[in-house]
Amino acid sequence: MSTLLQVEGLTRVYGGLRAVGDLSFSVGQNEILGLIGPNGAGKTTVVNLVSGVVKPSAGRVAFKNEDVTGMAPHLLARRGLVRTFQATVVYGDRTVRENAMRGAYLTLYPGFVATLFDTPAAKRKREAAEALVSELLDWLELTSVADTIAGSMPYGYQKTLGIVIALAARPSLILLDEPVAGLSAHETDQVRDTIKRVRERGITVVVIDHNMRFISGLCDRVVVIAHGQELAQGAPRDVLRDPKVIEAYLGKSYAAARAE
Amino acid sequence: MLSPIIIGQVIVNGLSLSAIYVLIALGFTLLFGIMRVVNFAHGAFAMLGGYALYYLYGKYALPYPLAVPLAALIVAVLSLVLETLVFRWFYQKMFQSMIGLLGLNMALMFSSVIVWDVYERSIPPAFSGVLRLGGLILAADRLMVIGIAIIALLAFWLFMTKTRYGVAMRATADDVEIAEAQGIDTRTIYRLAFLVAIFMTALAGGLYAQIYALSPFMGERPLIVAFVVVILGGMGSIPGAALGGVILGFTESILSTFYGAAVSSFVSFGVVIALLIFRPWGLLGKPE
Amino acid sequence: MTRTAWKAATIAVALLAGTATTYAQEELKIGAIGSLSGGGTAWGLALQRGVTLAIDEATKAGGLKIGGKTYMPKLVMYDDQYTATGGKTAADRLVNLDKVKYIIGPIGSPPVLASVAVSSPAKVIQLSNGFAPAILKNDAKSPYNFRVMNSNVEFGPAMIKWLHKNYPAIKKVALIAPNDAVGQAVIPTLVEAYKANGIEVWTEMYDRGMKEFTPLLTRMMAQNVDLFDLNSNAPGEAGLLLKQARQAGYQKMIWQVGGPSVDEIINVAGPLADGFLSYETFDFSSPQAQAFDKAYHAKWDGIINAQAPGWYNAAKILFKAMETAGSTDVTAVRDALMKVEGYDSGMYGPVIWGGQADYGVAHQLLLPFWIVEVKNGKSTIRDKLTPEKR
Amino acid sequence: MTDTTSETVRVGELGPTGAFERKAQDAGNHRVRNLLILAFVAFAALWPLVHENTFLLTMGTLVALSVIGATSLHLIIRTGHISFAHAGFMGVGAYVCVLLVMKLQLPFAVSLAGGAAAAAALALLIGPVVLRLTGKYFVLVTFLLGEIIRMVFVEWTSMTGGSNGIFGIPAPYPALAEPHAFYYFALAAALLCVGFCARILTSEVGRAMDSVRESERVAQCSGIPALQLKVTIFVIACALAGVHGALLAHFLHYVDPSSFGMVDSLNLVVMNVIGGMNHLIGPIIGSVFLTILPELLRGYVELQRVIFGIILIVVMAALPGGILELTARVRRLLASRRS
Repeated sequence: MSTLLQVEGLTRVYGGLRAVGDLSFSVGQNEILGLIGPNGAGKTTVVNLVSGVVKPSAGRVAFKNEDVTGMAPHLLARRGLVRTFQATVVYGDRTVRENAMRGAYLTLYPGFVATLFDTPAAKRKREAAEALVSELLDWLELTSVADTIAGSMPYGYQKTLGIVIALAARPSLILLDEPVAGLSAHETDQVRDTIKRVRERGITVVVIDHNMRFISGLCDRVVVIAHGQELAQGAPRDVLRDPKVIEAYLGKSYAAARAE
Repeated sequence: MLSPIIIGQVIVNGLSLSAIYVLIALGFTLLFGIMRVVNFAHGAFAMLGGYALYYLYGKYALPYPLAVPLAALIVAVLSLVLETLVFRWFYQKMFQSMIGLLGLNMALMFSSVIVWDVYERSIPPAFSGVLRLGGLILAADRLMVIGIAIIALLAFWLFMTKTRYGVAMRATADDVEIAEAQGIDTRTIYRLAFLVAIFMTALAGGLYAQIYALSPFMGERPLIVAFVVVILGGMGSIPGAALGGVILGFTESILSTFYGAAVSSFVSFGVVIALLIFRPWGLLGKPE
Repeated sequence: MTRTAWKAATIAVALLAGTATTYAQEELKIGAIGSLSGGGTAWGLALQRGVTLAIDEATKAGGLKIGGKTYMPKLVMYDDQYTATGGKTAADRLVNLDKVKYIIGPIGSPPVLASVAVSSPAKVIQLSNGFAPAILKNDAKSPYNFRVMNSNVEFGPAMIKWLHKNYPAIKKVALIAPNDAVGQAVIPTLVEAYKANGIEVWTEMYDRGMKEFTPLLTRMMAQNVDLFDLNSNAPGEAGLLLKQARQAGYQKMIWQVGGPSVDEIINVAGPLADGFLSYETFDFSSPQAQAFDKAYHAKWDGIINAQAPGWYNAAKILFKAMETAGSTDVTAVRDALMKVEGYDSGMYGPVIWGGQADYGVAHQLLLPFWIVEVKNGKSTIRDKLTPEKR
Repeated sequence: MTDTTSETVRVGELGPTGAFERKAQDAGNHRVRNLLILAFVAFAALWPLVHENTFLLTMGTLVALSVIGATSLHLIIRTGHISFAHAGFMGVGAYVCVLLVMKLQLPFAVSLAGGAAAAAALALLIGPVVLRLTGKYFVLVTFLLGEIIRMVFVEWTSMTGGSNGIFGIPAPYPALAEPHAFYYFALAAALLCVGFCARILTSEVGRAMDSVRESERVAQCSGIPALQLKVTIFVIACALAGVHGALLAHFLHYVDPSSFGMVDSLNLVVMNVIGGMNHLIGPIIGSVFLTILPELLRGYVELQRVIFGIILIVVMAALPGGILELTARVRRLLASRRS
C-alpha cells in the first residue's frame, strides 16, 4: 500500500498556545484513517492545517509525494484533496442538485471566456458535470430529493450532501470533519455505510470524530490525539485499550481504577 | 519649528482633542459592542444633544452642571421611542444596521432642518477664560471637556464592572443565547445599553456643539471621528475607544502642526485602512 | 345637503375662486436654483428669501407692467444639493419642464458651471454667483449669463490695497482656506494681490467639515505672521477660526477678505471678535437696510444671511430690465439688462456692469462694498469701497 | 494578514436569496420574464417619442447611466462584498477619460477605454488586499478608501483642477451633442452593461460567485479560487464604474470631486439595497427609483429626505430583499389566497 498523504511534525501555535504540536502520521492509498480525540484535542485544527485553511507554524504536509504545506484549499482540491466541514455547511437555499453541481466546479468550469460564450468545450464540460452529479446522487440514493431545497432536509441528509459536494470534486482523498456530530444512532449508521461505500470507489478517507464507537467500526487505523499531541496510533482495537487513551477520554481516576 | 513651547502646545492640543474624541466614540462603541449595530445615526443623536443643551442652557439658563446631564438624559429617554421603532430591528444585524441607520440619520437630520432651520447657532460658553502655564495655553472650556471625559470613562468602567446591570450587559455582549439561558432579560439589557449609549452620544454632542457650532448638519464630523476612533481601538471595546481617541487626538495634533491638515487626513485614513486590513479587530478588540 | 357634499361644494368654490384670481393677470415664472439641502443650505435659503421679498414687493404693487400687460411673478425653485449634477438637473427641469426664461442662482462654482451649460444654449437668462472666473470667461462669451455679486477678483485687490495704505507695517499674512471649490479658486488671486503689495503669504488648506483648527493655528503662529486672513471660509468656520486663534493666544490682527460673515463671527466668538475687520456686502445700518430687515423679519426669524439683499437686488434689476424692454422676450430683456446701468434698486446704488478686462464680457455686476470693524460686539463701518470698472 | 477563510457577508445577512432564481428556472416564468424585459427595453427605446420634453430625456439619460454604476456594483455585491468606494472608481474613470480627451486630444473611444482601464488597474492593485477581508470590514475599508480617492481628486490640483474640477468637456462626438442622440447612446451602453452582467451571473462564473458568497469555505474546497474570482469580478465592476463616470462627465460637460464622494457611493449601494440585492433586476429598479423619486418629490426638499430616510429604514428592517422581495411576497400572498 503506497502512501498518499504524509504529515510530519505538524505544529500550530496560537499566541504562545500550542494547538497542535509535532504531529506525524501517514495515510495509505484507499485506507480509512480515523483521527480521534476528546473535545478540544485540536482535531479540527489538524484538518484545517492539512486542508490549507490554516497555515502551519512548522511541519510538512506531502500529498502524492508533493509538498503541499500551507497550500490554499482550492489548489489542494485540484490535486485531489478535499474536505467537508463539521457544521452542516451546505448551500441551504439551493436544491440538492445545485449543491452537487457547485461541488463539481473542477469538472464543470471551462474558463472565464469560454463560459461567457458557452463554447462547445463549455457545453461538453457541463454535460460531463451533469452526468457526474446524476451518477453521484443516484449512487447515494438522493435522486428522489434532487430538487428539494437543501436547507429544508433532515440533518442526516445534509451531512450526506456535504459528502456528495466533496465527492463531486473527484477527490482521491477526502477529509471528513465530524461527519456524524449531532446525528441519531440510526443516521450515524447510515453515514458509516456511506463512508464505506466511498472507499469502494477507490477514494482514501480520513475521518475526524470523537465518537469512538463510530470510528472503531469504520476505520482501518486510528490516530489518537489529545492536547494537540499524538497519544497513540494503530489498529482501533489495540489503540482503544491503551491506558493513555482511556485516561485522556475518561479522566485519570477512571484509568487508575481500571488498571487495578 | 521645534521649540519647546510648540512641542508643549502640541501635547496640550493633543490632550484636548483626545478628550473630545474619546467622549464622542464611547456611545458608538457601546452600541456596537453589545448589539452589533453600526450606528450611522450617531451624528444625528449628537446633534439632538446639541439642541437639547441649546434650549436648557442657552435659552432657559439652567445651571450648567445640571443642564449638561439633563439635556443628554432627555434625548436618551425620548430616543427610546426610536429604539422600539427602528433599532430593535437591527440588533445583531451589522450589515442591515449600517444602511437602515443611515436612513434614520437622514430622517432625523432633515426633520431638524424643518424644525430648527439650517443656520448655525451657538451655545454660550460656560467658561470663557484661557489657562496659561508658562508659555502654554489651554482654553478653559477644553479643560472642562478633559475633566468630563475622564469622569465619563471612570463612570463607564465602574458601571460595566461593578454593577449588576453592567455585568449582565457584558454577558449579553459575549453571547446572547448563553446570557438568556442564564436568565438575563436581554430585551431590558438592550434598552438599557441603548439608553446609556445615546446618553453618552448626546452628552458628547452637547459639548461638541458648544465648543464648535450647532446646526442640523453638525453630526457628520462626530460620526467620522467615532468611526475612526472605534476602528483604531477595536469595535465594541471601551478601553479601545479611549486608546483610539488618544491616538487620533495626538496624531492629528502632531501631524497638523508639523505637516499640515492634508497630510494629517491622509495619514489617519491610511493608518486606519492598514489596521482594518491587517488587524480588523483594532488594537484592543477581540478577533472573531 | 349632507356634510360631505357641502364640503365638496366648498372646495369646488374655493378652486374656482383660485383659478379666477390666477387668470386675471398672466403668470410669469421666475426660475431659481440654490442649495436647499446639504452644506450650502444657508446660501440657498438666502437666495430663496431675497428673491421672494422682491416678488412680494412686485405682487403688492399689482404686478409687473411689461409692454402694456400685467404679469404676476411666481418663484419656481429647485434644490441643487450644492453639486454639479444637481445644478444641471435643476436647470434642465426649469428650462425644459417649467419653460422658464429667467433663472436666478445658483451659488457656488460647480452647480453654476453645470447649470450655465444648460441655460445658455437654451437662451435662458441666468443671474448667478460663483467664484470661478470661467463662469463668465469662456469660449461662448457668456451670451445669457450674468454674475450679480462681486467675486474676489472684484473686491480682493481693492481691499488689500486699502490694507497696505492703512496698515503699512504688515509684512506677512496667513491664509487658512477650505480645500473646496471656493477656497481653491480664491487663494491664487488673493496670494497674487498680497504679493503685489509686497506682503509675504503663508497658506494652508483644510478639508471641508473640519471644526478643530487649534493644531493648524499652532502651526500658523510658529510662522510669525502679522495678519490672519479668513478669506473664503464659510461663516461658521470663519467664526471658529477666529475664536480658536484667540483662544490659542494669537493676538495680532485678523480680517476677512471674503465672506462676509461678521454677524456669525460675533455670534460664535463673542467678545473675542472685537477688533476683527471684514469685507461686508451690505450696510445693515443704512435706512434702506432697515426696510429690508423689517420685511425679512416679518416672514422669517434669525440672522439675515448677507447674500439675501444681493439676491433681492438681482431680482429687482431683472424686473426693471423686463419693464424697460417692454417685453418678456429673452433677447430683448438681455439687451435691456445691459441698459439699466444707473437704475437703483434701493440697496446698493446705481447699477454698474464691469468685467470686460477680466472676463472679456461686461456681465459682472459691480456692487459697492464696505469694510467693517467689530467694536464692543457691534459691526461698525470703517470705509466704503467700490470695485474698479475694468 | 487575516484568515482567508473568514466568512464574507452571509446570505442570511443579505436576506433570503434564491427564491427568485428558483422561480425563474420554471419555463413559464422564463417567458414572463423575457416579455417583461422586452417591454422594459421597448419602453426605454420609445421614451423620447412619448413627449418632446428634453428634461425627461435628461432624466432618462441619468437613469441609464446610473444603471451602469448600480449593476456593476451589483456584481461585487453578488460575490458577498459591498463596496462603498464605487463612486471613487467612477471618478478615476471620469478623470482619466476626460484628461486623455482634453490634454492628449485622443479620440473619445480610446479615452473611454483608458478611463475604464485606469479604474480596473486601481482595482487590481487594491482588490487582492481588501477582498481578503470579511464583508463588514470590507465595507469599512472601502468607506475610507473612497474618501481617500476623493481627497486625491481635491488635492492633485494640477491634474484634476482640484475642487473646481474640469469644465468645458466636449460631447463625445459632435453627433452626441444632441440630447436624443446621447440618450440612445447611454441607453445602448446601459443595455450592453446589463447584458454583460446578466451573462456573467447566469454563466458558470455566476454559479461560482453564488457559491463563494453563500459559503466561501465550501466553495474553496470544491476547487473554486475564491480570492481570484472576487478580484476578477471587482476589477470588471470597477472598470464598468469607470465607464459610468466617464460618460457622466461627458454628459454634464463638467467633472469635479463632489460627484464622486461618499454620498454618491452610498447612492449606488442604496439603489441595490432598495431594489433588492439578490437579483440583477434589483439595481435597475433601484436606479429608476432613486433618480426619479427626488424629482417627483422636488417641491418638498427636506420632507423628501425625511421620507427617503424612512423608506431606507423600512426596507432594511422589514424587506431585506428590497422592492423585489415585496413583489415576491405579494405574489406568494395572492397564490396562497387562490389555493
